[in-house]
Amino acid sequence: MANGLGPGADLAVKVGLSAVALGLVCLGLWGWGGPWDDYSTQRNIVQPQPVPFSHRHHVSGLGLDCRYCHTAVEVSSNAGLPPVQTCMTCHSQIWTNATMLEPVRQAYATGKTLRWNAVNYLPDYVFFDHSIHVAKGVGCTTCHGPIGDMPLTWKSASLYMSWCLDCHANPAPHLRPHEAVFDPNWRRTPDTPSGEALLRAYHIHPETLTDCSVCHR
Amino acid sequence: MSRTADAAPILGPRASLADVTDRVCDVVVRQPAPLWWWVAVGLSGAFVVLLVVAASELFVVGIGTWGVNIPVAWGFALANYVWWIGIASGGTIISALFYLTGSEWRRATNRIAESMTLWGAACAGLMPIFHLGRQGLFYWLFPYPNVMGIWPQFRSPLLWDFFALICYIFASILFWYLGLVPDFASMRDRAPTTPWRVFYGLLALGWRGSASQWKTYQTVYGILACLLAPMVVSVHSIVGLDFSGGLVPGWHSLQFSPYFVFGAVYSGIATVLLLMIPVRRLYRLETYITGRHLNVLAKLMLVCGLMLTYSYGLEAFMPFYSGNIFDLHMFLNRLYGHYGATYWVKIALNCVLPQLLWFPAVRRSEILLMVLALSVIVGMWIERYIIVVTSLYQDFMPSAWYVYAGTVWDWSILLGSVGLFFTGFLVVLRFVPIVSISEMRETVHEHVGDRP
Amino acid sequence: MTALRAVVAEFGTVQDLVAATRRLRELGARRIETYTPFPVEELNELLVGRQTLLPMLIFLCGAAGVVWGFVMQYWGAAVSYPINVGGRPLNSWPAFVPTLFEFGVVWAVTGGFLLFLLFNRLPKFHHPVWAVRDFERASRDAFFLWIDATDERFDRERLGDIARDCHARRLTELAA
Amino acid sequence: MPSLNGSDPGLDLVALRRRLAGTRGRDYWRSLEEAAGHPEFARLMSEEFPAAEGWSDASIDRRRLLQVMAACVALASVSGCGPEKTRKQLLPYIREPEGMVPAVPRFYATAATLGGFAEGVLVKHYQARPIKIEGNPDHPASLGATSHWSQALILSLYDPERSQMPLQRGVPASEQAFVSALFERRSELLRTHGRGLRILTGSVTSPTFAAQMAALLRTFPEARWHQWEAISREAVADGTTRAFGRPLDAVLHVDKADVLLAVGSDLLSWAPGHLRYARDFAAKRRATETGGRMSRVYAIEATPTLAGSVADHRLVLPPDDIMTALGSLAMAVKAAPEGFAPAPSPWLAAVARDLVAHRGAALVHVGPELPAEAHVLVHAINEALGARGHTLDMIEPVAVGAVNQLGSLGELARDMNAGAVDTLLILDVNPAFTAPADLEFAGALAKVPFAVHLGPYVDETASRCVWHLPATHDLEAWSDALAYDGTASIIQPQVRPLYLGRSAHEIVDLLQGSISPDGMALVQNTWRGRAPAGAPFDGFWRAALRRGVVPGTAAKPVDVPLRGDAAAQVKLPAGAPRETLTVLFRPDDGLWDGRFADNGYLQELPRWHTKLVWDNAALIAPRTAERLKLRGDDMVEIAQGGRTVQMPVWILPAQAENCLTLPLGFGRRVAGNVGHGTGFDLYPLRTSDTVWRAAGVSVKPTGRRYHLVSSQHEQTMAGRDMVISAPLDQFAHDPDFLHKMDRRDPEAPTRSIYPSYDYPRYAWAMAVNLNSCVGCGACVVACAAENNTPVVGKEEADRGRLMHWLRIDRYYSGEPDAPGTYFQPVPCMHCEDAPCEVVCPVQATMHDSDGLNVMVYNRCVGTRFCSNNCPYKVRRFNFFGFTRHDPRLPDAWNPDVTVRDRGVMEKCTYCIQRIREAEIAADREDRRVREGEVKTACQAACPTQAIVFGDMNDKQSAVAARKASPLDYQLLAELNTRPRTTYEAHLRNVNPELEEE
Repeated sequence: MANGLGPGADLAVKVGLSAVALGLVCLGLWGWGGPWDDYSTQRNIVQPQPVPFSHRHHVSGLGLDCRYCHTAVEVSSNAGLPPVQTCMTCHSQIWTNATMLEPVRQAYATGKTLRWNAVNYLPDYVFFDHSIHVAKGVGCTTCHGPIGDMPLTWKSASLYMSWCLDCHANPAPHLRPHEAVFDPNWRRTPDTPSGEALLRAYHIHPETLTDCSVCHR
Repeated sequence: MSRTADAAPILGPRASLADVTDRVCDVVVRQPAPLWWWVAVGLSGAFVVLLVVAASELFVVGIGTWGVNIPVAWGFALANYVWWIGIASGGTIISALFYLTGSEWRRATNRIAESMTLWGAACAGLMPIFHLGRQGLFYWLFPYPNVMGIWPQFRSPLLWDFFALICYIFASILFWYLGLVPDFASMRDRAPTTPWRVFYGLLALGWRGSASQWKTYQTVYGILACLLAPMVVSVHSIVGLDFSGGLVPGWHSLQFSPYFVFGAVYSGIATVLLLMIPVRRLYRLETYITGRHLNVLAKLMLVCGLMLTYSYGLEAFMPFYSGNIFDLHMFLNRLYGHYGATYWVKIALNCVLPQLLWFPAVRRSEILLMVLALSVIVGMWIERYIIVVTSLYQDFMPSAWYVYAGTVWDWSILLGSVGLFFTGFLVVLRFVPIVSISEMRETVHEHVGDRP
Repeated sequence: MTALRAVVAEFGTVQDLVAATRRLRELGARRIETYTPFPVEELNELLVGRQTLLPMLIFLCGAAGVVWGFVMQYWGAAVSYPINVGGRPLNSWPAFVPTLFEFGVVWAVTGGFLLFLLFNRLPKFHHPVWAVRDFERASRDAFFLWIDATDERFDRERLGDIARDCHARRLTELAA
Repeated sequence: MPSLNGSDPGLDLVALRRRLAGTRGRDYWRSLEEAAGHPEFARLMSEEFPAAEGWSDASIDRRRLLQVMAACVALASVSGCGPEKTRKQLLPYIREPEGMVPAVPRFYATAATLGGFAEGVLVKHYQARPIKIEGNPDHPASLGATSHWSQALILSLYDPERSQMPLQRGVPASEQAFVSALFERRSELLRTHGRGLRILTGSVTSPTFAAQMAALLRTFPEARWHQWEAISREAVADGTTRAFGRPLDAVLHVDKADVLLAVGSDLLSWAPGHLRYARDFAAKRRATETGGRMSRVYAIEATPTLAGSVADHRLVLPPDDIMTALGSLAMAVKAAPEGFAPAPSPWLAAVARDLVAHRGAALVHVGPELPAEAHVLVHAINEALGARGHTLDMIEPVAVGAVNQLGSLGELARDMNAGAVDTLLILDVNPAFTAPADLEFAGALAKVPFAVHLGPYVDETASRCVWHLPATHDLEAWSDALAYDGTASIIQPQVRPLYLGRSAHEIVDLLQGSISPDGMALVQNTWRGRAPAGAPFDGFWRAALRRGVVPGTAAKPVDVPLRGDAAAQVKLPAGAPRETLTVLFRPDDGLWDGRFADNGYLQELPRWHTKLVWDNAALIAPRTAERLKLRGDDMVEIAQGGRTVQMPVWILPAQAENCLTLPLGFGRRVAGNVGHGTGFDLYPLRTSDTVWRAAGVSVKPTGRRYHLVSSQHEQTMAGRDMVISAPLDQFAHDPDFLHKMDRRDPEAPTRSIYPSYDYPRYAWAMAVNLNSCVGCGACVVACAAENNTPVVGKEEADRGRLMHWLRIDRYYSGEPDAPGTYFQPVPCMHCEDAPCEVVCPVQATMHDSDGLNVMVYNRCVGTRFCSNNCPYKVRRFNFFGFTRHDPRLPDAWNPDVTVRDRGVMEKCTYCIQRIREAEIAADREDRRVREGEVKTACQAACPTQAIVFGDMNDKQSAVAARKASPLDYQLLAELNTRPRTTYEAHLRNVNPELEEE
C-alpha cells in the first residue's frame, strides 16, 4: 500500500539481499579455489597418445633409467624427447608385430614421425631448465609425480607460478642426494642428509631463487 | 551594488513545505519527460556511441591508435582522468565540506553536486583502464590471492590512486544514496501509480521519518560528511602524487597535492554552476535555487581561481629559485616551446577571465556565469594536458626529445566521456529528486514556517 | 469493538507537535513516536536523546580498515614475496600510508551505512502507521504523533484533551 | 627433412606475393601475416620445417619450435597463467642427428661478403636453425666483431619475400625448364666458341669462382667476363696502378699509426677490413689503457664520415679543394716538387709538421670516392712519411680479375645494344638498378635473347631478364672468399636452401655442362690443389671449416717501388667556381648500393649522422641551405646534364658548402614490400663520368615538402653533460679532473636515504668507452637480432615508436659548419635505485639479486609510468602487436628471448638470457661464471671494443678495470639512480698549434 508492496515484501527483500550476499561469498570462494581444480590445472588427466606408452612398464617394470630416453636432461634445459629410433632399438627385437606398436614402426619406416601430445608444458614466457634442477638434487618425481608408476602419462603438478615459488622460496625439503635424483620411488630415510645439509652441499642460494629473472627473460 | 546581489533571498516567493515537495517530485513522477530532455539524451547518447566505437577500436587494435609515444607515454587518457576526477571532487567538497560548515545555501545545491560527482567519477574511472596497454588485465592491480603468488607493488602512486579511486567512488555512492533515502520516501508518497510507488518504495527502504530514524540519519550523515570531506582532499592529493611521485621535471614538485585540490574544486564548482543554471530554469526551481546560490558559487569559483593562480605563480617561481637546469628548461619550454600557446590559453581561461567575477553584475548574469564556468572547465583540461605532455616531451635526455599530438581516437575518447557524463546526469535528472527535499524543508521551516 | 493498537494525531505545524509531545512526556508516556517531513531538534531531545554508540562503532570500522590495509600491504611487500623494487626497503611503510587513509575512510563509510540500516531496522516495508489516513503527508507538510495503546500511562480521554489543546487536525485510532 | 627442390609450389607463392603487393608499413606486416595463413604457404613451410607447422597462428610460442624438437600447434597467449586447453604436440626425430642436443646452441664458422670481401662469422644454431650471427675471433677481418650488415643476415635468410622459384619472362617455371633451355644455348655456344656469351658479376675474391671462370673461358674462348660493383673501388685500384705501375692492395696497420690523416676516408665505415681497422684505431684512442698516450687523428672531408667525426681536428672542404690540399700536403712533406701546388694553409702546414714529426708512425688514408689522382698523391705522401713496412704494406690484389669495371660494363652495354650479346648471365648483381644512367642498361637488357638473372630477390634486373633464378642466401650455399688481407675462408651452408635456390658456382657449373652441380665438390676441388701437400686433405678441410679461415693464406707484403714521378704526374684541378653546386654520391649507411633494401633492420637502422630511417635525402650544409633558402624536408629537383631527380633535402652539419651528398641504394622500384618505394632512386643522376661526383648541378625547390623521419630530433646536448669531453692535456695534467667535477665520481658515497642492498654473488655491469665508439651501429642491429625486437616501419618510427633497445645518440657541439660530433650508445642503465621500478603498480619490473633491472613482460599491464620515470628514456613499448605483424618466419626468432606481445613494456636486459645460460652452466659445475663467459650481443658485435660487460664483483674483470678509470662517469649522476652502465669521458688529442682556431 504505502509502498505499493504486498505483505511478503519484507521477507522477500531480506531473502533477496541475503541471497546476493551468499552469491558473492560463493563467487569469492570459487575464484579462490577454482584455478586449483583438476580441470583448470589439467592435473591427473591422461592425454591421449598415438601409442599407449607406459612409464610404469618401462621404468618400474623393466627398470630403464630416465636418461635412457630423456638423454639431454643433464646437459640441456630440455630433457629431450626420444627419437623413434630409440623405441626401435628394442622394439625391432621384441613385440615386433604388436599392433599397439604399429604407429612406431610406421613412423620409422615412412619417416612420417609420431605426434605425441604434450603432458607437461609451460607458457612461452617461462624458461625452465632441467639440467640445473637435476644437478642440484631435484628429483624427476618431485615435479613429475609418480611417473615411474604411470601406466599412461598424466600431469601431476599444477605448474602454476606459485607452485614453482613454493619450492624456489624454500628448496631444502625438496632436495635429495645426487644418486637419488633419477630414482622414481625414492623415499627420504633417516640416514639421508638433511635438506639444509644438501642445500649447503649444492651451494644453493635460496635468496636468489625467487628472482623474477630466474624464469622470465 | 554587491549588497543587493548578496542580499538576494535564499528562498523565492511562494516557498512552502508542500510547494518544495511537489515541485521537486512532480517533475519526476507526475509529468512526462519533457522534449528538451529527450533531445538532450539523444545528443549526449550519440557521444556515448562515439565512446563505445573509440573504446572498441582501442581494445581491438591497441593503444597505438592514440598519439602516445616514447617519451610522451601518457597523453589524453591521463589528462582526461585528472580532469574528471577533479570535477567529481568539486562536487563532494560542496556537499560534504559545506555540510560541516552548516552553510544554508548548500542544501539547494548538494544533490546536483553529488550526482555530478558520481558521473564525473565514473568517467574518471574509465580512463585509467582505457589507458592500459593490456586493458583486460587491470584487475592485476587488485590485491587478490592468485596462482602466480605475486602481489601488486604497493609503493607505486598508481596503485595508491587505483585504491583511492575505487574507495572514493564507493563512498560517494553511499553518501549520495543515504541523502536520498528520505527523498525517495517523499517520491514514493507522491507517486500517482503503483509501479512508481514500488520503485521508489524499494529505494526508500521503508523510510517513515520517525524521530529516531531522523536522529540516526543525522548522526550517520554527519559522520559520513566528516569522512568524505578529508577523503576527497586525500584522493586528489594522491592524484597529484601520480605525477609528483615521478622524477620528471614539471612533475617532481612538493606543491602538487594542494595545487591539484585547488584545481579540482575550481573545475567542480564551475561544473556545478554550468549544470545548475539550466536545471533551475528547466525545472522551475528558481524559488529554491536563487540568485543567492549562484552568487555564492560564483564567489567560491573566484576564490579557487585565485588559489590556483597562486599555485601557478609558485610553479613559475620554483625553477628559478632552485636553479635546476632541467626544471628551468622544462618551464621556459612550457611557456615558449612547442606547446607555448596552450600555457597562455590556460592562464587566460583559468586566471584572467574569472576576474570578471569581481563584478556583481557578472555574478548575476546567468549567461556570463555559464560562459565563465565553461571557460574554466576547458582551461582546467588544458592545464592537465600541459602537466602531462609538456613535462614529458623534453625531460632529461635531449636525444630522446619528441613531440606529441592526440589522434582522432584520443579526441573521440574525450568527447565520448563528456557524452557519458551528460547522459548519466540526465538520467539522474529524470529519476532522482534533483534538490534535497528534506533539507529544503528545513530551510522553509526556518524561513517561512510550516503553514502553506 | 476490537482492542486499540495506537492513536495517531496529525498536526499542521512543528510547534503543535512538539507541544503535544512534551505534554505527553511530562505525563510520563514512553511508547510514543513522531513522524515529520524533516528532522526536528526538540523531538530528538524529547524522544531519542544522545546517540553515543553509533559514532563509536563507525570509528571502529574505520580503525579495522586501517589495520587490515597495513597488514595486507606489509604481508604482500615484505613477507609473502619480498622483491627488491628500485632498491627501496621491503617494508617501505611511508609508501603504505596514503592508501591506509582511504581504507580507513571507506570501511567507516560502509560500516556507517550498514549501521544506519541496522539502527533503523531498514529495510522495512510494513508498519501500521501507514494505515493512517493522509500519512503520505508525513513526507510532505504534515506532522504525526503516535501514541501506543500498550503504554501503561495510556489514557484515551486525556489524549483527546491534549490533541485539542495542541490543535491536532485529526485523531486516528488504529485497531490492533 | 625433405627439400623443396623438385616440388613446384611456385604458383601459390606468386599469388601470395601479388596479394602482398602494394601494402605498406604496418598494413604490410599485417597482410603478410594473413598471407602466411595461406594453406599452400603453410604446406610448404611445414614441408621445409616440420617444426613450423601452424606457425601462422603462432603468437609467441616460437621457442618450442626449436628447443623441443617439436612443433606447437595452437599457442599459449601471453597473458594470464590459466590452463591451455588447446593441445600442444611434440614431434620426435626419427633418427636424432649426430651430436645434436636439444636446446643447446652450436656454432658453425663461415664468412659473409660485401663487395666480394670476406668477413668471418660464426653462426649460432638451435636444432640446425641459424639464429644469430657472431664475429669469428680467428678471422683477421672480424676479430670477433661484426658489421651491421652481417648482423642483419639472419633476417634476410628467413625473409619470406626472397625469390622462391625460377621465372621465365616473369611467369613461374620449373628449374628443369631452365636447365634444358640453358643446355640448348650451351650446345649453340659450343659451336660459336662462346661468341655472344657474357657473364656479369660483382667484384669477386672467391678462388673457386675464379677457377670456374677460367675454365669457362677456356671452354668458350670468345666469351667475356664483366664485373660491376656500384660502390666501386676503382679509384683505389687505378691510383695504385698509377703509383706502382701495377695493381696492388694496401693493408693498413692502424695500430701503429700515432698520427692519422683520414681524407674522405671509409677506414671505419666500409673499407675492406674496416672492422679490423676500427679495432686497431680504437685501441690507440683509449688513453686510460695506454698510459695516457693516444693517437692524433686529422680529417679532411667534404661530407661527414665516421673517421672524420671521431677525428681530433676536422677540415671540411669541397672536393676540389681537397685535391689542392692534398697537393699542398704532398709538397709540404716533400712528396711532390716545390711549386707543385699552392702553399699549404696554416692548418695543413701544422698537420704536415705533425705527420713528418711522426715519420714511420704516420698514416694517410683516402676513401675510394676520391679520384685516382688523390690516391696517387696519398701513396706518395705515405711513402715520404716512411709508412711502408710500418703503418701500411702493399700486397698483391685480393680481388680476382680486377678489370676496369666501368669500362667493362660500358662495353657490355654497347655490345648489348649492338645485338652482339645473345647469352648474358647476371650473377647476383642488379645492374638494371645500379648501372650508370647513360648506359641505359635496363633498355639494353631487352635486346638480349637469353638473359639470365640469378639473384636473391626478384629485382629490377630480374624483371627485365628472360630468366630469373632465385639465388641461395650467403648462409645457404658453398663458396669461399678472401678477406682484405688475402686470408681465405670457406663459406659453408648453414641450412638447406629454404627456397628453390642456386649459387653462382652452380650456375657456372651448369653452363660448363655438369648435370647436377655440387657446390661443395667445386669448392673442395679448388682447395685440394691448395692444401699443404702430404697432410691428408680431410684434416685440412675440417680444420678450415672449423676455424673459418684457411691457415697461412694471408698475403705477404710485396716490395714494389713507388714511381718517383707519380705525384708530379698528377694534374690538380683548377678549382671549380665557388657558387656552382656539386653532388657527391655515397653508399647508404644501411642499404649500401641498394642490395639490402629488403632488410627491415637496415632500413630502420638510424643513419650514422642524419639518424634518418626508411629514407634517403640530399644532405646539404646549413649555409648552403640558407643561401638556397631551403629548409629540411623541402622537395628539390636536382638537375645535372639534362638528368634530374626529385628528393627532399636534409640539413647536415659538417657538410661542405655547395656540396650535396646523395646516399644511393634507395628508391628501389622492383623489390619486396620492405624495400619497395622507400626513399629516392639517385642512379638516374649517376653517369659513367660522374660515378662519385657531379659538378655544375642545379638545385631548385619544387615547393612541395616530404616527410623525412629521424630517430633523434634534438641535435645538441642542450647544455647538459651527456657526453663529457676534455682535451688530452687536461687529463695528462690531472687524471682526476673529472671526478673533481661535481658528483661525477661513481665511487663517491651515494647520499641515499635508503639502506642499500648488496649484491654479493654477481654484480653485472657495463662500461662504454666514448673514446672507442665510432657510432657504426653494429651494436644496434646485433641487439635487435639477439633480442627479437620488431621492425616497426616508417609510420610508427615517425610516431616515436622505434623499438631499438640500444640507440646511438649523436650530439653536435660548436658551430654547425664544423661542429664537434659525439656518438653515445645508450642501453638500459640498470640503475640500482631504479626510478622505473618504484612506479610500476604490478611488480612487472624489479631488481634481481645480481642487481639487474629486469622486466617481466608477461606481468606488465602497460601503464607506461616506468618509461615516463626513466630519465634515460631507454624503455620501449609495444604500442601495437608489432611482433604479431612481423613477417619473418617463426624460426627466425631467438628462442632464448620471449617474443613480446601487444601492450607490454620492454627494454635492454643486458642480454639476461646469455647471463642465465652462463650462470646455469657455472652452477652445474659448482663454480663462478668466469670473465668473458658472458658477452652481451652489442659487446660481441662492437668492432671497437667500446662496450665492455662483466661482473663488477670480480676485481680482475675488464669491466671493473673500466669502472676504476678516472674518466669513468655516470649519466645524469645528479639523479643518484646509481646506474650500472657508466661511460668513459671523451678525450680530444688536440694539436696545440691548431688549438686557437
